[in-house]
Amino acid sequence: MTEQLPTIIILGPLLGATLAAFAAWFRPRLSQPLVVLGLVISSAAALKLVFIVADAGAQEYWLGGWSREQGYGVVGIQITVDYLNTLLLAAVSGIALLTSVYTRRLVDTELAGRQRYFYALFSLLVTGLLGITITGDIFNLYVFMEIAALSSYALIAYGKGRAYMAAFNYLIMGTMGACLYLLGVGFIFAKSGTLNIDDVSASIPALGQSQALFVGFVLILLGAWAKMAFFPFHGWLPNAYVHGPTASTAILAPLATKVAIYAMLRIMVTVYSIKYINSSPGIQSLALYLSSLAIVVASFFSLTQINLKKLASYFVLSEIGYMVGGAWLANKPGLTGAMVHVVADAAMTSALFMAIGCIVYRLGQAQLDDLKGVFFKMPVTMAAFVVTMAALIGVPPTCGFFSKWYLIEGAAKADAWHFVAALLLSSLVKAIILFRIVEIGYNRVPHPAIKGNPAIPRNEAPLSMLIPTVAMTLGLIVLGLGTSTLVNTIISKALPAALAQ
Amino acid sequence: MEKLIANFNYVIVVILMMIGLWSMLAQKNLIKKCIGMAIFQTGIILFFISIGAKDNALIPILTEAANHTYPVSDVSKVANPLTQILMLTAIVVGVATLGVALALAQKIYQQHSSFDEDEILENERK
Amino acid sequence: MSTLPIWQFDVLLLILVVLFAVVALSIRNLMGAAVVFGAYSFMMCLIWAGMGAVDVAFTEAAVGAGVSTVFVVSTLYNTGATVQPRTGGLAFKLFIGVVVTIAGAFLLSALPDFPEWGASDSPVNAKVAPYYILNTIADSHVPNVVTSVLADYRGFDTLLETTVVFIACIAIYSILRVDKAKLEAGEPAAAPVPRYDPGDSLIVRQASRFMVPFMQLFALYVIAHGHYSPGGGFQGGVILGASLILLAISFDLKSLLRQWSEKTLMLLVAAGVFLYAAVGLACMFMGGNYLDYGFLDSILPGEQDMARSHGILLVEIGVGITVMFSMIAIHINLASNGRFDRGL
Amino acid sequence: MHFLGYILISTGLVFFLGTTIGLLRFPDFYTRMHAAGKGDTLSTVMILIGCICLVPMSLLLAIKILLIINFIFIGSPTATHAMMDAGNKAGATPWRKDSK
Repeated sequence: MTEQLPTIIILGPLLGATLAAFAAWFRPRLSQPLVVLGLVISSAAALKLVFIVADAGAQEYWLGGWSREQGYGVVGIQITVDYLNTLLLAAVSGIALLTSVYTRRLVDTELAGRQRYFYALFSLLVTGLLGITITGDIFNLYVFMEIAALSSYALIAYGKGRAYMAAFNYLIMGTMGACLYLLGVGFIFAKSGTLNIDDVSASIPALGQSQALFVGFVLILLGAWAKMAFFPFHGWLPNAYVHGPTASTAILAPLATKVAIYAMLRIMVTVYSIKYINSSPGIQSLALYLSSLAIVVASFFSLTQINLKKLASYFVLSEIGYMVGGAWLANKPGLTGAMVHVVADAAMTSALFMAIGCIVYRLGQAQLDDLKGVFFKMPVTMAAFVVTMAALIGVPPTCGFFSKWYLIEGAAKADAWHFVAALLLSSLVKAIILFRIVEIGYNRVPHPAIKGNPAIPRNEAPLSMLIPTVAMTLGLIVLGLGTSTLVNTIISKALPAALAQ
Repeated sequence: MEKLIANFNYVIVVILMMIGLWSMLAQKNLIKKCIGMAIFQTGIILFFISIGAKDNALIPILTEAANHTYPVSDVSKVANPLTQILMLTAIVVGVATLGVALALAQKIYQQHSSFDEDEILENERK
Repeated sequence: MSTLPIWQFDVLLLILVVLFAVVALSIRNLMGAAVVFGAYSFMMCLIWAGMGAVDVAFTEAAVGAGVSTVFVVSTLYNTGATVQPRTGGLAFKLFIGVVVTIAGAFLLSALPDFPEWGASDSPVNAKVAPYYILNTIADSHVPNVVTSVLADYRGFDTLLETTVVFIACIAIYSILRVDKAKLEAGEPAAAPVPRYDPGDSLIVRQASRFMVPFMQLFALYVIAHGHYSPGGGFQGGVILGASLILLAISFDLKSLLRQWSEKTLMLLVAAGVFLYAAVGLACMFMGGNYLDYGFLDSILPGEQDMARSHGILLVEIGVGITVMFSMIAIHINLASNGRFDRGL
Repeated sequence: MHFLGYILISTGLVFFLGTTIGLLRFPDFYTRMHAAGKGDTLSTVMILIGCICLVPMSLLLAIKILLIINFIFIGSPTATHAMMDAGNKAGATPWRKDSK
């Protein structure tokens, strides 16, 4: 049965979604458990595959049984679980599982009366994200991209009011990204004649210096950048995340952009090669400058925000700069840092948005000024929030520290000092914001322990939300402690052997 | 120049896509944006179909009614089926996106009584 | 180069297509833009049919020219905004124009690197694609290579494509659908009153009553005969959907909803995807890989190749169901602004 | 048989030309629709019959084309009627000799 595991990862949420769509008309309350069930199956399969891959190397799976034919290459569609994507698969399905449990109360209150298809769309979004991660076919990746994109437009549009315009802008930007990606695939396809990632990467060196391949590469990059809200294309993201409902952001913010970054990594590392990137230095240094700029600009804007959700979405933007920059350093520590950070950042952002969701659930809104006394009101949530912020800043036992360490090491090695400066600046800004929040939430109210002051009643978020939040926060520390094991057993093997030491 | 004539279709593809892209980014009217998006997508579809086209080829249906004999003796006389099915997918994805975009546009119109982006943004700032 | 390697007729059409695109985007009357866009799609169909892509042309005619135009028109009908006011922002438009021109020049820089238009030995035509042409009959007894690649060799893509339609349907449903209870409690004012209802006219009613059965028969033929002629689940599904949309337009929405209630429609949309996925699961339980219809030979008649052929038919039916009902549901939502009461 | 086919197609094209000129040159909505409705239907039908003549040996094809003709004969005038009706309700005034 283990050889069927790769396809089960996709089928869990897909079938869960269709069943949830049936259940929505008979027993609406049953939608969410069905989706959770599908995600449990999916994440169990993904977790099992992590161990299988660590032991036995990459697992290939041929859909429809159509595999390599002599003289033609791959005729069917291949899905692959290898060193590069197995951790992300486990992270995506695990985070989706926790989030699906977490969102139930939020959906009941925020989307009362309209939640009929929320979980079906949720599950389809996860299907798309898992599919982008697992597929071994560049056209199939496009289709999965559109699955993820269409369901996320709908999830954002649940926010009503300004959310519609935000979703529309997201749709225009997302479609542009997907179309540019598809065109890039067309360019590669026209030169190589195949769509399978392994076959394409095998045929690229033989084509030599080809302008069409270069243009295709740039188009795919631009498409991925538009999808991940990288610096010049970032306009849609803050609006979409702020005006969308909290339940939707809790799943979109951690996963959607990260998976786009994975797609970029896959194209850079597997389809083209690090050698190809190193031989086009102009675009490499441009990408590095852009990522530094992205980090600086996002940090600056996050300082000026007064809304917690908007602040967090600018954090997402600056983290994107980290990963793109790390990937484009194109040396061993840089790529390792980017790959670790994709997983770590998915977990960190998830924990951050979960904590914010808890706050929004109790306080009704998330302006910074409303946070007065929140540390007394919801101590557990705020403890999780502080730990998450520490991870984002890069305090040692958490996972944020290790990935950032690799990134700085890589940047120093590539002499990209502007990138180092941007990384440090971003940490500084996050620290400032953390202290500001602590100041507002802890100090700007009279301390309840002092005599004569009214005690602030404890009012935590419900357990169904609190437990996933705490679990995810603990996960950050566990992930941090396990970083070296993961890097040694899995991530270092994902790097091409040709890379300098 | 000779290459330009031989690959005339690519020129048209690029022109169509750039018209669509311009409309998606520069037009203020939401409906025009949607139409521009669709034109952008058809440009890409035209690109795929024309890289799979063959001179004097028959349609890829191997029946006698379509003048084929089986087993096929000459592959170069049958149009490429692979690009065609890729583009079937792309067309369907395109219309799905268009539908969602129009639904959003309708909701926006309901709030602001306008399809004009500037007016909508002004309304939202209030 | 002695002769032009391209078809002169196509060159004419290609130039016309660009003209149509420019007109569709520059015309101020939005309803007109929608109609010109429909004409643009039909022109595209001709080009594709000329290049031998009959299935694509068929789909574009049904989906691009037919259904998308109906979608745009029903949106405009619902909002009543048919004329686009003149707006400024010339500097911005020029700036985007410059950016786009640079991008276009960058794309054109790859032009000399491409194989010639119509070359049969280009990588695309020579590498993987011949396998399908040479082996489709031996593998699955389907002479229409497009159908066999679509539903068998790359069947996973098609499953996802059906899922995309399903997502679009439920996305539009959840964006637009308004609850009846809320409607009465005073949601934003209703859409403008329709100015003209074709359902008033006896001629239109009788004509469409006469045409609909033929359309449905044709659609079923397209689905069932997709193995031997252009067509398949998508095209047939769209035509079936269009026949019911025609009924909705020429009578009214209520009479359609009496036959197919909202619940039935939305359940059937999910049922099609489920059928497709379940066929794949059945293959898995019979011991094969996902979507490997060859392993269904013990429950379907015939040997492995015929089992593949039947498996393809089954999944095409699933595709047809989803596409048909989602087209209807999307149309109803767009045309009635999610109120399901009256509309185009 | 081929000869007949060519004649039918050419006649159809002439009618098409008439339709196009009428559509462009007629003074008001109703006369334009009249040109489009009548000329278009007839010319399309003629071209299709010409096609049947050009491929004479295939009965199945002929039946399919006849079905298309049937559809056009029903669909096109109905559509024209619906548009005329809509124009009438929307208040398009017919052209008279004395009006400008």
